[in-house]
Amino acid sequence: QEKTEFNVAWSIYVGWMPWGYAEDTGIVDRWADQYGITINVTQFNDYVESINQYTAGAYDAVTVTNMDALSIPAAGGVDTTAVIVGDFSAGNDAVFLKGGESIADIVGRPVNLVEFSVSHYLLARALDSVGLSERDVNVINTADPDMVGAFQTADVTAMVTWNPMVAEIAMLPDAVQVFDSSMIPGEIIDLMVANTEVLDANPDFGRALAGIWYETVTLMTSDTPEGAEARAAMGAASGTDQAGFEAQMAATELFADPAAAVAFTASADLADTMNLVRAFLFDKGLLTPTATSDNAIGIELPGGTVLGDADNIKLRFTTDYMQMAADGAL
Amino acid sequence: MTALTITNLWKEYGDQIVLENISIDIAPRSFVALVGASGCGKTTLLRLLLGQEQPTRGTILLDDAPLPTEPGPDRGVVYQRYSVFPHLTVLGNVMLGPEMAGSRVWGRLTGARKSALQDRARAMIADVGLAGAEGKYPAQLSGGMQQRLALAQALMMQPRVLLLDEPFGALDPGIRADIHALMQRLWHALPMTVVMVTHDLREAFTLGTRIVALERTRIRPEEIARYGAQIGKDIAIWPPRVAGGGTIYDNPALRDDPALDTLIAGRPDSIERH
Amino acid sequence: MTALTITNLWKEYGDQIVLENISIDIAPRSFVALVGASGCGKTTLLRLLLGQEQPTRGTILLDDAPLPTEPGPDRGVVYQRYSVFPHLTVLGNVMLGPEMAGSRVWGRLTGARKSALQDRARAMIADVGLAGAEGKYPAQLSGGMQQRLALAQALMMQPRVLLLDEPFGALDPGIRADIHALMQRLWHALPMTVVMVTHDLREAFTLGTRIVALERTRIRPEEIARYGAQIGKDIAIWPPRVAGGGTIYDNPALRDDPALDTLIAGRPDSIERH
Amino acid sequence: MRLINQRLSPPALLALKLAPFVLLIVAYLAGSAARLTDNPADKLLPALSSMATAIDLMAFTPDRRTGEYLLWTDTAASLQRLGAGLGISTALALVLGIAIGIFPAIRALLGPFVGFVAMVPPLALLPVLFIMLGLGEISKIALIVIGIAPIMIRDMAQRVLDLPREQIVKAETLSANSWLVVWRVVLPQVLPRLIVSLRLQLGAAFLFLIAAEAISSDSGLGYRIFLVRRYLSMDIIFPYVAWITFLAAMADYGLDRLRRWLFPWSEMEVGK
Amino acid sequence: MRLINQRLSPPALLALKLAPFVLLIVAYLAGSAARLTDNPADKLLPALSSMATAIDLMAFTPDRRTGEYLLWTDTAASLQRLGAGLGISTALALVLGIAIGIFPAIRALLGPFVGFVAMVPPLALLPVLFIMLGLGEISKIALIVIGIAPIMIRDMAQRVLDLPREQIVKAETLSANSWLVVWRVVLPQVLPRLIVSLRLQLGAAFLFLIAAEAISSDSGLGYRIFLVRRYLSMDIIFPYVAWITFLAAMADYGLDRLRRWLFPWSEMEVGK
Ligand SMILES: Nc1ncnc2c1ncn2[C@@H]1O[C@H](COP(=O)(O)OP(=O)(O)OP(=O)(O)O)[C@@H](O)[C@H]1O
Ligand SMILES: Nc1ncnc2c1ncn2[C@@H]1O[C@H](COP(=O)(O)OP(=O)(O)OP(=O)(O)O)[C@@H](O)[C@H]1O
Ligand SMILES: [Mg+2]
Ligand SMILES: [Mg+2]
Repeated sequence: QEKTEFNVAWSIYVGWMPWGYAEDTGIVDRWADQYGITINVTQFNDYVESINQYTAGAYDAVTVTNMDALSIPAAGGVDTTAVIVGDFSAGNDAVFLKGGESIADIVGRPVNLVEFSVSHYLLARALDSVGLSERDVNVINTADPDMVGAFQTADVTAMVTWNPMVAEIAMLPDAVQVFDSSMIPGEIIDLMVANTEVLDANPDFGRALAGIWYETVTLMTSDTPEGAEARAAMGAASGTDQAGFEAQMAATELFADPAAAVAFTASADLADTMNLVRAFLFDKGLLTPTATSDNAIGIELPGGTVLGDADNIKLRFTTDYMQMAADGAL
Repeated sequence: MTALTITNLWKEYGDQIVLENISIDIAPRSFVALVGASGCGKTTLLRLLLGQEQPTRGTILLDDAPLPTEPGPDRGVVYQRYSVFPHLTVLGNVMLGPEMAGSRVWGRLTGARKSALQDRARAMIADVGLAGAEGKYPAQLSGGMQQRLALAQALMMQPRVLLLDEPFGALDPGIRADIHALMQRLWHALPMTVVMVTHDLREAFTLGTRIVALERTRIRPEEIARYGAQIGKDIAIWPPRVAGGGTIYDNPALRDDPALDTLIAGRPDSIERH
Repeated sequence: MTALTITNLWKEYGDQIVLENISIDIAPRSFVALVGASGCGKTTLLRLLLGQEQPTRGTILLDDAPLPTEPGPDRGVVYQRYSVFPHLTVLGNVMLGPEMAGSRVWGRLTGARKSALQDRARAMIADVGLAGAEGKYPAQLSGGMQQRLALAQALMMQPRVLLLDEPFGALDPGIRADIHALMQRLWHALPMTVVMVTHDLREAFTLGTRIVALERTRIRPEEIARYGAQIGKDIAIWPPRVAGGGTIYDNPALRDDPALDTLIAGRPDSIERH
Repeated sequence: MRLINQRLSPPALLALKLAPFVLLIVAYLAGSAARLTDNPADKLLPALSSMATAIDLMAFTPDRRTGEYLLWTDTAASLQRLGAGLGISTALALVLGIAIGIFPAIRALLGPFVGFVAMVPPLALLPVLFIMLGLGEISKIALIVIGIAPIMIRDMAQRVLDLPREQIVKAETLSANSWLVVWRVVLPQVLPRLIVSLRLQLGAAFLFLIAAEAISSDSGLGYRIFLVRRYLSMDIIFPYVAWITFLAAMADYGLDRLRRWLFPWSEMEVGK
Repeated sequence: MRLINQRLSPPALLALKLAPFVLLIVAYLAGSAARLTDNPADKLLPALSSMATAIDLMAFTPDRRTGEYLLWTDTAASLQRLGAGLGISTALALVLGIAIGIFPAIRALLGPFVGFVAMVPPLALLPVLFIMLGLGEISKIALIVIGIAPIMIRDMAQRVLDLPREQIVKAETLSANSWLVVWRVVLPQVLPRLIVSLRLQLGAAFLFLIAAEAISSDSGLGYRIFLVRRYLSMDIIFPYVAWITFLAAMADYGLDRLRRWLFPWSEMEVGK
């Protein structure tokens, strides 16, 4: 059904800070006004809670990774469309060891990470890369804000986490970074997703999101005083400063150009990535408790390819809105 | 009128029988002095008369109507303890009853009614010898002063039945004599039946029209729970004292008469010793 | 010996003067009955004698040595309230003192010493009329029973000085006479000086060797805080009663003699009324 | 009859007691049905049948990976931590609370400090706690202790101070020295209150337990709840919450019975 | 002289009271110095100078982005939530606590239910709470209320039940109806206890506030602590924790003064 007021949730993470900046500086309101709608942007400290709220129906759109989009809203029966593919992690997620040379040295250690998160996925891919499996380590669920403190305790010898904690841990004297997301480029993707039903009934909402996003990203990536200003503000909002924030951006493959995002989304690599992700999720029992194979949920890719159950499509990738941005048609 | 009729009254707590088959008629405007050994159930009987507890068996009639099953302003009480409100000053405690009676919503009077009540309350406070302590809280008073305060508080309501549980035990003799005089004056003046528990036989004889002794006839340890207290002695004061009238005891000139003491001193054994 | 010498004693609470310049010599083995209006400072004086509070000015000597500044086993006490331990049974309460005196680490005796103590304790419990209640907790006793328990508890320690604060107020006359007899027996038998607060002049005359009245001479409201109580009357019992000896009052045959009552009845005004 | 004196028949009492629970369940069922009509895969208010499946999965089906019955291993892990945390807190409350309450010097030394510590929000200091105590069991137990012990200590100290001074003096006249006052007079009287205090802190103890397990753990009730919260698996969370509530209520009830049984006199004092 | 009767001189008292605080500071400085020697970039126990810089930045330098002084906006935001949460809990405790304590029917109806709710760990139900109440201020306030109100209600009800029955009966003989018993006898006597109860819950209230702000917020003391926790910025966390502790201690002290001032008689009853 058509409506004019939309709720968007975002959480504090380098690839999503533009949403907060856009809200603060009036970019959101400008685009919303252009389409005659209202967009309320809510900041979350707690990433999981923002997705839960979206899944429960309190929000129309949320910032999320490709993996969590599949395992939480999609598995929760909420038909979800990725409106914007914002970036992928190229070093933002990393595996650290204390006293070790390579990822193979992780064998037999307890590994502290946020269980079932992209860190867990990264660990699985890292172990895979040297022919190990999760049975060779012992996973300990650890809350993300406490990672830096936790790494400095004696019983922690291996850890997987994301930025900004990665940057902090990298500075610690005994931390060795043995694997990071730049070694699996394009597999950990940060999205802005929206409820498919809402989006289909209100395409203007999607257009406004795309408009907001590319205006802000263009600004923040520009090498101008305004761009620097924006990066400083986002740094402050995420609890660090401009330099710290720029360091995090360096580990993020941000699609400032909508055409690049379209190309990435439309490429065949996305199917490979999503196949890896759904296999991982099924293995962990996260695709829905009753799933009998990784085909339980359908994933629609741009161009109409469907991975998994075509009668139960719950996650859709589309290039429509990014294409409009690329075409200047917003 | 204010007659109390107790018929075949039993009170048990769990297995323990406290009062066993008590029957007694109390005439209107009597002043019953209830005596009895410590722990024999005097307080329990008062609680029943108050409606605070219900008899296990038997009935209590007040003027031939069943006693209300809850306490009310027609029956006033002064307990052995806990009788005053710690959060109110002396004046506040004494005014509380009439305030609540006069204002059913806020429980506070204003204007002329308030000052009239204050005057009455101050007079009552002076009567019980607490003049000067109007602004104090109960925690600032000694035990005896608290008891007098409780009495003043109860008297303000002019109850039809006044139940007193050892009210004057903590008073020194001087004050006690004053309070006795006050009690007599009020009892003569108001249509009030009084039941007073006391350990002091002199007091019982000074004030009472009738002395009722509760006693347990079976006091071997194994019997204590199985048998309750019953009415042992029931002595009418002679010559009779009548509300509004007087007896020789009430003649101030005679109050310290040795004859009175002889009378009292001769009695304890018959009433108290088992 | 157990002489108490109080010299120029003042006690103030903040601005309020409670006791004003009290001096009194108490001979060894006296039995002082302390009387006085409610709130005049009797309990305060006992607290000072106990060492529980310190005088603002003045000194208290016990056998010519300064009184210890804290309570100890040489001075026993029965308070108006809070005198027994709610977590101990009657027997446990009575045994507590000797147990702690005999076992400085665990505060418990074992074996033969324990059974000997138990026997003593049971005898003492019976003496105060609580036989049969050994296993009860204080909350299961009436106020009067609790006071008797407290007395038994204090007496087990055979203190040199025994301080009693209206110990018998809640007792009925029968029990009271028994307890009086017990008190006299013990006082005669033990080298003990007793200071007892009471409101009951008959009791004072029955037990005391000396009656001391505390009184405030200034009682107008604005004076109350500024002036404390002083010693008003100080009457030695005549004929003198001597510990280990006796007077005519102690003759049981004479105890209810009207002459005694005359004596008492004649006195209140001189001691209590201001 | 005044409302305050109302005497209710046993069936009326029972009906009243059950009413809010029945209402809650009905409200849940209605809400759940409404949401499931909208989205059959809704996870927020799952149907009772999904919860039953989840319970079966967690409590009666061995875990695929470890072969353990998750609910029971979680419960055992949590109860061990809770027991240790409560035990240590209780011991501290007993020793320090009594010492603060009865010894003026210790009261001066520790009273204000404990009051200060009781005001520190422990969750905010977790990193320091971790570094000092590691991430293992010790720091979880320590979080519980830091969270509840200061409050219990203050409560105990206050109870000791509330004992009528006359009792202490009386004990001294019965030849007690400081130690015997503590051992024979103060300790037995505050023990029942210690149990009451423990009961009052049960809720907080579970709270800190869950918070600690949410930070870093690989088993425990709080761990499981926060893990599956990631997938909004309310079908698991609700039964777990109900189970925690049940455990807490049982502990509460058990402690109360224990107090009545150990200290029969403490019951008689009520309202005296 | 027995230790329990020790009378300390005012300077000795002061020295004892300050000792643990001095010790804590010295221990911190030593620990900090040791860690900074090992690793000059250590963030766990920053030097006092770094904390001073951080305090200056947070409290006395306008934020680049918003131009606000962060510490003060955080404090204002948190105190508003806290005030609302405590206010609502207090009102609920007063109304429901008294009703449960005095009316047998309401006691039957709500007593067991409140006891049950008090045992539910509120943090585990956060998602449901947020869905029902949204993520605005309401849900943060609600978390505080859900966390502390049941305990306060139970405490109040218990206090009402603890009033000697004789007092209620006495009031009835003084012509009170149910309402007047509540209004003139029960209410004034439990109000001081309400303040005590509120003081006891201050720590828990801050805990829930911080937990709520950690989930979704854009200002507040708890928000800031969780934001900078990712960077282990203890130079900001320590001053914030100290500030929270100070605020809580002030509230505690202020409430106690308030009670003494409003209800002078409640002080006199102590130890009676
Ligand atoms: N609520 C109760 N439950 C059980 N037993 C009770 C209860 N109230 C009183 N009793 C018992 O009933 C008996 C009578 O108690 P009551 O208080 O009426 O005695 P009393 O005559 O007033 O004694 P005293 O003169 O010492 O005040 C006592 O044995 C007491 O233990
Ligand atoms: N701790 C205290 N602080 C302030 N005033 C006190 C304190 N203790 C007692 N008083 C005051 O000292 C006076 C004497 O009190 P005390 O208890 O000694 O009287 P009392 O003679 O024992 O009275 P009663 O016969 O009623 O027991 C009273 O006016 C009382 O208010
Ligand atoms: Mg009685
Ligand atoms: Mg006194």
